[in-house]
Amino acid sequence: MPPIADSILILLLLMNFFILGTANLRAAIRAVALQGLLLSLLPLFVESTLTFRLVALVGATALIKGMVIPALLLKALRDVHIRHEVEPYLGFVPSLFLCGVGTALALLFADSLPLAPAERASLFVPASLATLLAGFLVLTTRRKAISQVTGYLVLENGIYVFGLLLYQAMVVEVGVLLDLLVGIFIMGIVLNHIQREFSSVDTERLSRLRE
Amino acid sequence: MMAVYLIVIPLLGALAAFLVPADRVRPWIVAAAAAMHTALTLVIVRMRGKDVYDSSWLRLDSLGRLVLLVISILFLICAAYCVGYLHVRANRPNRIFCTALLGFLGMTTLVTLAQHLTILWVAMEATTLATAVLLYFNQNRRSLEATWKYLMIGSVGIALALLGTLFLAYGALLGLGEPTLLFPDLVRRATRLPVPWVRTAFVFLLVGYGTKMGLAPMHTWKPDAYGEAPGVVGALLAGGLTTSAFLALLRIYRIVDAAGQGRFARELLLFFGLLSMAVAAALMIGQRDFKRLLAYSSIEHMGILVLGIGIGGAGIFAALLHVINNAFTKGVLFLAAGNIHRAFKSKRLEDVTGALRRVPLSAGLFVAGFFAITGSPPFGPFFSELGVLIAAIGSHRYIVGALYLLLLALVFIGMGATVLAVVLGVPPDDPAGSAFRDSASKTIPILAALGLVLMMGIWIPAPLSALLHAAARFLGGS
Amino acid sequence: MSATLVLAGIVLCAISGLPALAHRRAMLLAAPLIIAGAIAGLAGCALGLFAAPAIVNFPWPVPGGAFQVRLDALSAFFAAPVFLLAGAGGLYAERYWPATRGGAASVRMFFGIMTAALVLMIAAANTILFVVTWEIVAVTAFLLVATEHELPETRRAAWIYLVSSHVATLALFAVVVLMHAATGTWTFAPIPSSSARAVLWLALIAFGIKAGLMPFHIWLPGAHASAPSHVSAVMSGVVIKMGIYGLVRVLSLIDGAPSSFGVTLLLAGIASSIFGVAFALAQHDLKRLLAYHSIENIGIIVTGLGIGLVAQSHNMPSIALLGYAGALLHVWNHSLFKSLLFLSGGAAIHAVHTREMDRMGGLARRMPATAAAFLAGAAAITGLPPLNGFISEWLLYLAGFAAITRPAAAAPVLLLILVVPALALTGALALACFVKAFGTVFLGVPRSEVVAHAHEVPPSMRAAMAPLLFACVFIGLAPAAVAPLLGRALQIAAPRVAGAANLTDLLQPIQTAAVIVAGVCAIAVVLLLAATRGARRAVTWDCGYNEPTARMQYTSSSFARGLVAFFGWAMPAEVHGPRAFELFPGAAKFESHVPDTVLERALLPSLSRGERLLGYARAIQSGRVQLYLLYVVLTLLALLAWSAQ
Amino acid sequence: MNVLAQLLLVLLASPLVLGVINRTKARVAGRRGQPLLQAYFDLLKLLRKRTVLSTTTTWVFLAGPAVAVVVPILASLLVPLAGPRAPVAFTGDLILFIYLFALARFLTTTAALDTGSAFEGMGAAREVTFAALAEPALFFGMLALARISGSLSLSSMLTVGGAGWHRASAALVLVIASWFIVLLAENSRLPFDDPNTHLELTMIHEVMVLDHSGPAFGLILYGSALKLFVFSSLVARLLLPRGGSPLIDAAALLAVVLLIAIVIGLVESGMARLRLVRIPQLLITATLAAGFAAVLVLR
Repeated sequence: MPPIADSILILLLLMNFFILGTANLRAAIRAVALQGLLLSLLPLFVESTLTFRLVALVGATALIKGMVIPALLLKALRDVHIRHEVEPYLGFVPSLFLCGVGTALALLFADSLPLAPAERASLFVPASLATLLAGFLVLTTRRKAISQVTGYLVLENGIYVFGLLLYQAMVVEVGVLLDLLVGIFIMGIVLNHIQREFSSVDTERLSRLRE
Repeated sequence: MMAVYLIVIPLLGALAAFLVPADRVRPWIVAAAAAMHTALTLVIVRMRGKDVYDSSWLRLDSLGRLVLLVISILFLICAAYCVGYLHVRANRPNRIFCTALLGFLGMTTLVTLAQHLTILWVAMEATTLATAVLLYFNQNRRSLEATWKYLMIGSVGIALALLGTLFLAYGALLGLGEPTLLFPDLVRRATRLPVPWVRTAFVFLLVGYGTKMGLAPMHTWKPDAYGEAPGVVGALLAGGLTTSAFLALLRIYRIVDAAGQGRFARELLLFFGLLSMAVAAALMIGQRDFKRLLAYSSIEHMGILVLGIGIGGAGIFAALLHVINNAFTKGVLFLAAGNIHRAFKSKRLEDVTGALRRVPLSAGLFVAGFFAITGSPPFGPFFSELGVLIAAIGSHRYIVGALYLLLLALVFIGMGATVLAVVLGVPPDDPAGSAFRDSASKTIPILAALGLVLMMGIWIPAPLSALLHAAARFLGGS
Repeated sequence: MSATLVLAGIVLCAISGLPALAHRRAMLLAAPLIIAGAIAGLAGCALGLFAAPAIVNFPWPVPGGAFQVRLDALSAFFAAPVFLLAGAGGLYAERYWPATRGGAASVRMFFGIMTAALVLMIAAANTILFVVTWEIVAVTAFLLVATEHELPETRRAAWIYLVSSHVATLALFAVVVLMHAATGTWTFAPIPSSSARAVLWLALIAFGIKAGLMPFHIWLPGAHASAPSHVSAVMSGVVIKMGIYGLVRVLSLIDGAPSSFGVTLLLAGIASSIFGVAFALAQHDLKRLLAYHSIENIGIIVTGLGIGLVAQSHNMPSIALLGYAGALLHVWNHSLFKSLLFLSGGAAIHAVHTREMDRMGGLARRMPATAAAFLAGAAAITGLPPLNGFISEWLLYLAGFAAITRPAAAAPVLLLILVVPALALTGALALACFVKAFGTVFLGVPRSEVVAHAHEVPPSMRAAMAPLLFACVFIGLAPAAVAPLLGRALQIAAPRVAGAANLTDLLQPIQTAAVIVAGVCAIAVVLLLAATRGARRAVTWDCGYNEPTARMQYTSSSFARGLVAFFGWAMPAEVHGPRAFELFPGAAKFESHVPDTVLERALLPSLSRGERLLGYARAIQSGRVQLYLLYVVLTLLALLAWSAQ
Repeated sequence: MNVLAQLLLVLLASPLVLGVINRTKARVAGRRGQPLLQAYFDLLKLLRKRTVLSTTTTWVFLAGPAVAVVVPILASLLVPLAGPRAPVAFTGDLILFIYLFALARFLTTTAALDTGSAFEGMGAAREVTFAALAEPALFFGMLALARISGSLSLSSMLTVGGAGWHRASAALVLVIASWFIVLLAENSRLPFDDPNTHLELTMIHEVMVLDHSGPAFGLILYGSALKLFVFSSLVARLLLPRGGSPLIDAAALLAVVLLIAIVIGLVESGMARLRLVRIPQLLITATLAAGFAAVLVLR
């Protein structure tokens, strides 16, 4: 396992912290996009032989995770002209702290799992779990609907990291990406409707249905 | 080759529905596609999976046949209802709605056929997206909120399911040397899968698909979604979507069981089963909104399903039987509730009383559905719900049995109070009273569903019970 | 043969109401069909009481189910009154609930189905079939109670009934499943003593609720008061006997039931007989009064069963026989006189459109036949000779007295002695209660206009009461003739004591005595009537007060006041209205009402408290999607932790 | 033969009891008092009078008196008045005995309500109320006797005679005491009811029969006399030893009954009516006494 992969993964983790730490929504989206691009590069360092499949996968990933989806989000952000503060329920410091705790837990839990000799040293499993948790943190502590979508993307990225461990089996990875794309697309549409109906994407407004 | 048509027909129908310009025509397309689908399903099920298209990725095993049968028939009923319903709601454009309906059918069918974990996952995700569209039919704030919540929670759930799938694949990679995700392989060689990965994978898949099923505490999207969607969508979700999610869970359970972790899995299922029933009961009592009430009832019955599996043995047969009963009974309840909702332009007890006076047939069906779902003979659910109890006592789980009965009683109280408040008494005289009344097109489908529920309680067709037994054996039950 | 006839009866009853759905005219078919069914069924039961058990089997493709009907003497014994009441009720309903009245069709349909399912349940040999029919009866009964659901009071009563009966059904599930686990079959097979205890206690809940045994009686008064009268008659007469039948059937499967269970039955029976009648005394609604008397009589029946069990487990077969025989005979008697009372009382209510006794009065002059029927029913339920109620109570008294004559008996047996004073008190209170009921409803002068213009009910309704009246008198005058039937049923119910004594010989002298008493009293009355024919009529003397008004009459409430106050510690009364002490009090309104202590003061308050607690659970569904996602992740982490260990 | 003897005894002797009571009271009060046979004269007078019926009444109104008079006669056939065995005796006849009087009470109270008069309703209400409290006492006594005699037929229960007195004297005393109270209550004598007053609201039996007149009223008077006789003969029979020849027996019994009548007379002149609220307490005392007797014989 080349060290580059691990360094990329470390970058990925730092991105999590940045996303949780930044107060600016646009910056957060950009960070997610960057995560996507980094992920798209990963396969190149996992696989030695350069096949068409590899290229296709890298391309598709870069395209969807790195460009299309962020673009969609940024567009949505522009459409729903709102202040770009994140306005979290949970302050930045506590969320960063929790993210750290989550990363630590991820490392511990990953050690408890048996790994193939190749990956025993690598950061794939912990990184994926940590990113997953970071995504959850964004999802559960952020107020704006858009920032929740970003959280969802972070979560997806985490899963994608793990997916790379099974590169051989990832024939359907493209299908997965497609689903993701459609999902975000629909979320975008709904976001628009929300904007039109409530003239805000603050989820506070979206808590009418309750007991 | 035929099984593929089961997927192709709805998708073509969806395409047609999308292209056809006229709002009046589309419902008929849906109905037609549904009819063809059901016909083909019956043929294939009668063939007992012989010489149907059979690849390593798509195959129709006994379990799949069972679920396919249920979903197909339920969808036919709902499609038939849609014809009348969309006629009433002519003011709404239904292009997207009809397209999504058929897309939903196609994807759930794919779920029943999938023998490959990732295909299964893709199909589930697709159904999630299709339903999201269906939920938004009413296009008002409330439905928007419901859709958003459903989308967020559902997507997260499905994402976790994906990770679980990947874990399993990695386990296969470690244990079997190749990352196979084909159920037969995994089951056949399950003993060689590394235990930690199996357990972790099961946890993720349970939470993921459990979210789709609506097991507490991942059930939170249900009341909103069912409350705000049209009754027919509620019926499809409660009878179709949840069922296919349950099927996915069963397939996973089969692997985990084969991997020697059955006890671990069953413990978790028992826990979630009882918890779901408890949460549902707690929120049903004093419920003022009869559509949300049905949502909680659906949560409760998901609980009963996994409880049956969790008990194992005879419980598995009971659970599978309950899949059928629950699906059709939910059809009755949601469609009838939809009619009452239309007739009163409200779904809250403050405005809805004396439905028997305004829409006698629908109200009567609503009550019948209530008695059916709470396990009163001569309706089908009686046998499946009793079956779960029999299994619990038979396996000396007396505490579980006692809790089960207690929760059933609470649920009955909660549900009954609301249902009777809706149905009995004298309707309020509202000057702007809705023009909606019972009509053949909107009650005959419900009658059909009730007929099926009744049949399940009086005379279970021999081939069906054979299929049930086969599926139960397939899952290692009796 | 017997089973075939019974099945024919069942089918006829079941379909009797269906034509009504098709067309209003077809409603006329209901009465003939159900009467035909009743006759066929009664014939079948008559044969079944003596023939060997007849078994009928149909395939029934459901899990565990087999459509297996087995008509043995016990089943026939319990089924006979069902058919009788079904016929009488059907005939009665013809005019009581005419086609023009709302819900006429559904009343006929559900009435037919209920009675048919009831018989099927009694004859079921397969426990699944038993449960299914049991629940069908419960649901149809609920639908019948809810017939007049426009009235809030009716809705409330129906709801309470539905919940109680569903709890009973769930308990029955447990019973049946435990029996299955113990015996491995879905038939009524002998239960090994290892699991007998669990089965018995669960059975006590299931059947106790159904029978309305205190303290499970909460649903009974309301439901019986709100239902149409012929339905009340059947519910009170036979539906609540489902509980007794179930108890007897299950007990017959257990060899040597624990004495403690017998003692429980005994005490519960005594309690519900005494308090049942006490509450009845406090009622001013005629049908609620009758309903509470059902609780009393169920209590008497259960007491009998308790005697039987205790005596049997301390091998005193002859006493056990008296207990069982008294209980079973009282099952018949109660169905007869209670339905007679509901039909005649219902006729009175039908004529005056109120259930408030204190608004009635003087109906005896306007509807003499109904009054006579009610009087006979009242005398019978009070246990007066020479009517049927006396015979069954006489048997139970005898058991109590026999127990004390036994030298050095065990403690539980001494408890049997309690039966005597308990029955004495119950009987005396029942007498007070029915003097009050008959007096305020039928005697004196009308207390309101509508009552003054009441008319006798049509012949068909009176005809419906005739067979019941006849049966009451017949059993009262010829108990020895009934003894063999009783014996046959006992051989199934309690085979070990059935032969302990010869009932016929036992009942012979009391039969003779009853005949003499009846004859002498009749002659005396007739002679006096003849002697005073054409006597001068004058206004009631009333100590010279020559302006008596209807309002001055003693009301039912004031009549019972003394005894109600005597039981005030158990049933506090709610009294509204001023106490007028000043010299010239102005117009004032006074009303008193005695709520059911168990329901109104214990159960409902605690339930509402529980509901308030559940209210906190609603916080789960707070509407915040972030919170919902938090549930998901927390669940995930918890499960991961669990799976890792 | 035995039957006829008993019937004659009961039918002829019972009004005499009333006479004896009244004479005793008069003597205690220092008056000469009415002739001993006054009751007979009253009955004859009433039988000759015409009946007046209330316009509201039905046949029930007359069924009351009719049954009230035949019931004590029938009941008396179950009591061994002359000789060790009653004309009619079978297992469980004691229950019939008590329930016969219940039948009478049922019809007399209904008859009272038939008039629609407030007074008579009140009387009926009190009658049934106090009877409900008196019944258990009677039955507890019967239980004790059943235990002592080991039999379930009045004939042998009431004739436990000397043997019984040896074995369970205390119990018998209690039974007799409690039954004497019951006797006073059942026959509406002081301290429960005052047979002399007629316009007081404090009465039970008398106020029930306000509207009866002529022969019917006569029957009521006669009926209550019979009832008093039968009840006192119950107590009397317990006091007497197990008899031999019918004639001596009957004579002895009559003597004791008249003795009891004198006691009643003394009681009535000795004490005033109890307040209504006190009456239950007295009856419960009687019940407890009888119950205690039953407990005594059990050990």
